[in-house]
Amino acid sequence: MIEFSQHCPVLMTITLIIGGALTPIVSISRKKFSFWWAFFVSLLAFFFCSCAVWRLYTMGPISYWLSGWEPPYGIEVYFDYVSTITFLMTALGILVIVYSKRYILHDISEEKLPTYYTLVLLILGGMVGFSVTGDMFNLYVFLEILSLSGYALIAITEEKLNAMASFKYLVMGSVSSVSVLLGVALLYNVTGTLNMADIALRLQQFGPTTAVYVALVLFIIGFSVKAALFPVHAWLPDAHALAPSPVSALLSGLVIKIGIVGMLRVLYCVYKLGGPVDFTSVTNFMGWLAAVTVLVGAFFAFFQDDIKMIFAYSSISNIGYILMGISLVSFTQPERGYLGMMGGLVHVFNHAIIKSTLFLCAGALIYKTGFRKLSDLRGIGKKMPITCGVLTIAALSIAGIPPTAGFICKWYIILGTIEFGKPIFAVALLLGAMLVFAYYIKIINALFFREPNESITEVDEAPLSMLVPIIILAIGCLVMGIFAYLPLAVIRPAAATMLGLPSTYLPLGG
Amino acid sequence: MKKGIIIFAVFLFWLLLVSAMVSLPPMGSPENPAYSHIVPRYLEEGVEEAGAHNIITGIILNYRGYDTMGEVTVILTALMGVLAVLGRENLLHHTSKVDESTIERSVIVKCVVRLLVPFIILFALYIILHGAESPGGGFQGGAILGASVIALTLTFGFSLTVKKLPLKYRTVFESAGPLGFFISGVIGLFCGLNFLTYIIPSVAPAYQDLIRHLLLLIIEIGIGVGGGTIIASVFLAMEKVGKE
Amino acid sequence: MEVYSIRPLLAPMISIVCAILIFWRGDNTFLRRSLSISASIIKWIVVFSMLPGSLAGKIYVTQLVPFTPGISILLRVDALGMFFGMVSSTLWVITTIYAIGYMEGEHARKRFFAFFALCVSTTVGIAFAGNMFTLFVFYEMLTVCTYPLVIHEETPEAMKAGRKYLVYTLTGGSFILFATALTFSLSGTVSFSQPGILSINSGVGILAVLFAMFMLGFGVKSAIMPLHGWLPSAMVAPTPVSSLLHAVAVVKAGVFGITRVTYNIFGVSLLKEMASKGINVAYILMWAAMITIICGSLMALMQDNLKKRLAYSTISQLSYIVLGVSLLTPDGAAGGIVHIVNQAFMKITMFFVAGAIYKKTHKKNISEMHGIGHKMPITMATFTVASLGMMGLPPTAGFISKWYLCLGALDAGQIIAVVVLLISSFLNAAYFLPIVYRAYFVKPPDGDVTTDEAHWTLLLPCVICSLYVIALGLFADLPFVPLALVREAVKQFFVL
Amino acid sequence: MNDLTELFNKLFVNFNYIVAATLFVIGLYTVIAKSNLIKKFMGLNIIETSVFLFIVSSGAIVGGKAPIIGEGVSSKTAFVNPIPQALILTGIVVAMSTTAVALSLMIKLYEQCGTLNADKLKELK
Repeated sequence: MIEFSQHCPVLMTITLIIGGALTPIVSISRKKFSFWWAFFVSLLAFFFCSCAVWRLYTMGPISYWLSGWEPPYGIEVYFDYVSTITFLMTALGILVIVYSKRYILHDISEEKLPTYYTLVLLILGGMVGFSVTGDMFNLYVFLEILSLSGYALIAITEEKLNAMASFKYLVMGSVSSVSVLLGVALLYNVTGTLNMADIALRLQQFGPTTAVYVALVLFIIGFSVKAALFPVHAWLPDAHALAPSPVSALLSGLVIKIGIVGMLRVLYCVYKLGGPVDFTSVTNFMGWLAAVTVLVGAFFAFFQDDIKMIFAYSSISNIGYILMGISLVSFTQPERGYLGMMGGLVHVFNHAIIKSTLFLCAGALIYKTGFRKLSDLRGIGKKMPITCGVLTIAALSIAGIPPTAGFICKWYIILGTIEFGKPIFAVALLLGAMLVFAYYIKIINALFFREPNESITEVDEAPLSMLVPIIILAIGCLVMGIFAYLPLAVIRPAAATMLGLPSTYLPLGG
Repeated sequence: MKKGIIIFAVFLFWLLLVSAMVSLPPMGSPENPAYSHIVPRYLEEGVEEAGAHNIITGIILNYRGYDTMGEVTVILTALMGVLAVLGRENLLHHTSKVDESTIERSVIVKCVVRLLVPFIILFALYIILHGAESPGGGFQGGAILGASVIALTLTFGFSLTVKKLPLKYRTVFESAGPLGFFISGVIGLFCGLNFLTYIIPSVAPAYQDLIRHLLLLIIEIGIGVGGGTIIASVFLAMEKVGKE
Repeated sequence: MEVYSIRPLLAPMISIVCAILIFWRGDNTFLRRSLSISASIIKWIVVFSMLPGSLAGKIYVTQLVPFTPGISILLRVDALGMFFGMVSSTLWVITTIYAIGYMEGEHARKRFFAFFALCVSTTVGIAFAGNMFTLFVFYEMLTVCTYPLVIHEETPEAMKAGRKYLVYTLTGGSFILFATALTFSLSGTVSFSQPGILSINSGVGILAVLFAMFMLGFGVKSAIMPLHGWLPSAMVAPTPVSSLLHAVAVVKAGVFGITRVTYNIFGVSLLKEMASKGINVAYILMWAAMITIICGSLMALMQDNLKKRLAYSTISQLSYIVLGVSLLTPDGAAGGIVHIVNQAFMKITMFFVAGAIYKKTHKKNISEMHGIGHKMPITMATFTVASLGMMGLPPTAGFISKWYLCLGALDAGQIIAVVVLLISSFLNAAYFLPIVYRAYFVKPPDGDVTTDEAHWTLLLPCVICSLYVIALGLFADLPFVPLALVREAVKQFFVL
Repeated sequence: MNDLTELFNKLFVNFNYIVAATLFVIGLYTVIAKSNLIKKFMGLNIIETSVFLFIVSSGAIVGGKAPIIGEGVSSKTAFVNPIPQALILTGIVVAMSTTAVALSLMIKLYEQCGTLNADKLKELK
């Protein structure tokens, strides 16, 4: 078992990638078989991921040398506490694939089914590979896999606006990928290595030069675009709102988190607190941008009528929370940033669960009624009580109402801002949360408390294959909130190791 | 006005980049950290360790084989992206601009292409197979392979290619790149070694070199065939126009 | 003395389970009714089973899930919590009977009863919360669970009131959240303890800010002016909601929070110490309360809608409690806290009456209620008892609270508070007595004086409550009455 | 004066890098300022190429040969750095893949909307 679990981080990546590559082949004769294949592959990946996580928490991080070459000569896969996000990715992947079984035929023809499932598996594989790699260039390669599949998945439907949204995303996303690549190249030029741990060591040795600072700026710009931070968020609303709903769930739940994971890797694994480069001025600036992002996202969401557009803007707002949390760090006293880091990291998990619930619910509504505007969907709560009830739970959760999952991040980030001496961020956060709640209450009102739309007749509850994933996710929203110590216990070592503290570090309130 | 702002912003960015570039170690010097850290081992032991005289091929397939697996996956993703956006060609519903063109294609072109394509394919195979010894490798060979299909299509028309390269086979060949890596990599895994290990001491120690060559060959062929087919498929998907 | 027991958890869980069952099978009228009534009675029994222990100074504790080191979801029934829990669970039984009668023929009854049960559950959760964090969790849940009840009518007016309600209370909630986090950051714990968890070492300035934030937060639900705006508009809700939630559960949750913060987070000695250093936050709170008492009464005078008048009266009466708490003397605190139960019973009677009148005659405005006393004599008699109580005349319950408040004010040397209380009594008389006068001594316009009482489910709760108002006044000193529990609570606060 | 000479020295020594930076911003300008989607995309390709230029330049060694090692291995500095070459091979493939997806998107956009001008497309929306 120990021998086997050692291989798991890389096994889950290749399972998803090879599974994706095989999907068109296994479904040559029967297109619909691609669903079962994708389902099987994602289950397998989930199994491998669980093994890896189990090993992580019993025996510590896994360092895996591809082809047996020791780093820095070969590529290292490094499964550490931040990589636990892969658990979420594979689990959510299963749910999204199950959900797609019925839903996706609503948006695409049967002809394209294998293509769709291939892309879903590849985007999952890209994200998993991205999150577990310990090599800077490998990071870029997986970044491209997931970005390309993301662009394609948005444009897979025949809708008119999708190609435009996808193109916008493609241009911004490619520029950001290239700026990440330039950052990698600069670091390589300065240090002569591509392995993250080795770069960190050699940066210490050579000391900071201008190029190292510029590389940091390039990384931040690149990953900010991927995460949709305020001035570079323009691609997100269209892309996330127009994509087919399961894809929106993946994009909003997981893909934007890739930007966060990338920043964590670069800032806290490569540059490192207490390292040669004092990057707190950058993170401070990022904190301010994050505060603006929270408000901007919440503000624009207020004026939307399209239900998925609202969710997309609220994703921007929530990315602001996460970035605010992870940017509250002090260079010389790492323990002061701990609580904020906890808040940010825990919201990476919680927002993924909550937002995918919301998008999948929206998908169920669209699937059944064909409407996506709030004004058309009014009064649907009486006809689809389970879907709308789940949507309500998720909406309360994202507004941070206790005891749901969204509250934990609020609590920790507020504690973090107080600890850090920047309560102004907490004000932005609370104001943002109020605005968020204001438009989610608009949705709840429309669904439950308004006169039903007469043109919606004979609508019943969504099919089982769509209900099961969203109910599981809704239970997740509640469990992650009520039994918050479970996710927190998982995330605690991640936050501590990011800040260079021992993984068992536990301050009061941590 | 708007242009002015953009130019100004871009200029600031240029200054930022140039300041970084100026601070880098001087270009072309063997004392650079980029040259002195891990490269010596590659240059000195690479032939022995990685089993290729072409060190670049050694790095691509062996030292950084995982990257290359990602890379072939990127190509596959690109194909899937194109198919997601445009859809597969289908002779029942599609034709191409080449076929619809009213201009008769010249006999000379037809003859030359007919004559040359076999040699082009042969050359592509040479490049694929000889990647370990000389410049070349799977990607380059695959690109040439794809180009030969494109040349054929442009002269003899869409339907010929689609008939000669039926969808059933292309679907299999398109995934050849990742599959080649998988087949070669997973053998090491079953023998208790890390993924993508080509040297397996526990099995037939005398033939290590041969086994490694064989495995690398599988990968090279996979990349080449996969790349070529993907290029052809992308071209066909883009070239098609709907029938009225 | 702390005793581990499952009962503090059981009490809120009963109503949550009841709510879930109603959501599931609530379309059946019989099932819904029997579920509501049986759940409320079982809950009442569970809560009251803890009363003897509580009076003997026992503290029942249930540790639920841990949240983080130093914080867990903790239920802890001390005397004050027991007191509030008792009030809300008792009134739930009575209101359930009333609501069954009142909601006959209304729409969406399933939703109504389910959320009603959830609200009560969260109120008991607030009462039994063992630390500020748990209190906040239940406080926010209460806000959300009340919303569907406020907008029950689904008219534009109701929706507007609901929005207003959410904006006010959620803003308040944000303040509380921030203040809780700050408390945790300053002291490393948020558990309620005697006497308080903060220390003067944190700095007087930051403590003052913290206190102000808590007051702004809880002040919204306890409707201290100028944070009271939501309460009158929330009166569009059906009467059972107005009576139980907007006279008892929701508003008292705010007041309860203020009490907790004053005595269990800050503590009497710390507040006095702060006062000696120049920042007397309790004094400011007292002035805010006194202004609210007078202004609320004056505004109540101007209302013609009966429920609106009752709402402003509630605003004024709530500040009695805040006033008592802010005096920082044992008698003042006792008077304030005991007014939680006294005001609850008096005000709920009045709301029940208002609802019964509306249900019977569809009259909402006082100017239309000529001679209503002839038509509904018993109903109006209970109303009269309650108004006398509001004025603080013996032998009603209102007298007890006023007596203790005045004693406390004199102890604290605040003559002005006594004056305010007296003025308020007159104002109370000025806005309640005309209703009584109009009901009994003005002939109805159609001259019809045949007795036509409301349904017994509406009448019975009025009668019980009004009898209880008198009983509380007459037998204030018996061992098993609220006052004894309040004495126990005060003993804990002031470490007597 | 001395500083300036040094700066110029550095500028000339790292001439390739400077060119790469310049190409990068030219591409960036094209991406931002041009409204034709094809031009935008060409800008993107310029950016990518500039980065490849930078990477491959950073592996250059004065007088170095291609790293294909024959029988007689000469001195260590006889070969250029092979890693950047391996990296840009990957980079080029990635750029090609992006190009393929982008072109197919443009084909579809043109089929649907009849224009590739970003401003006109915005109006169509």
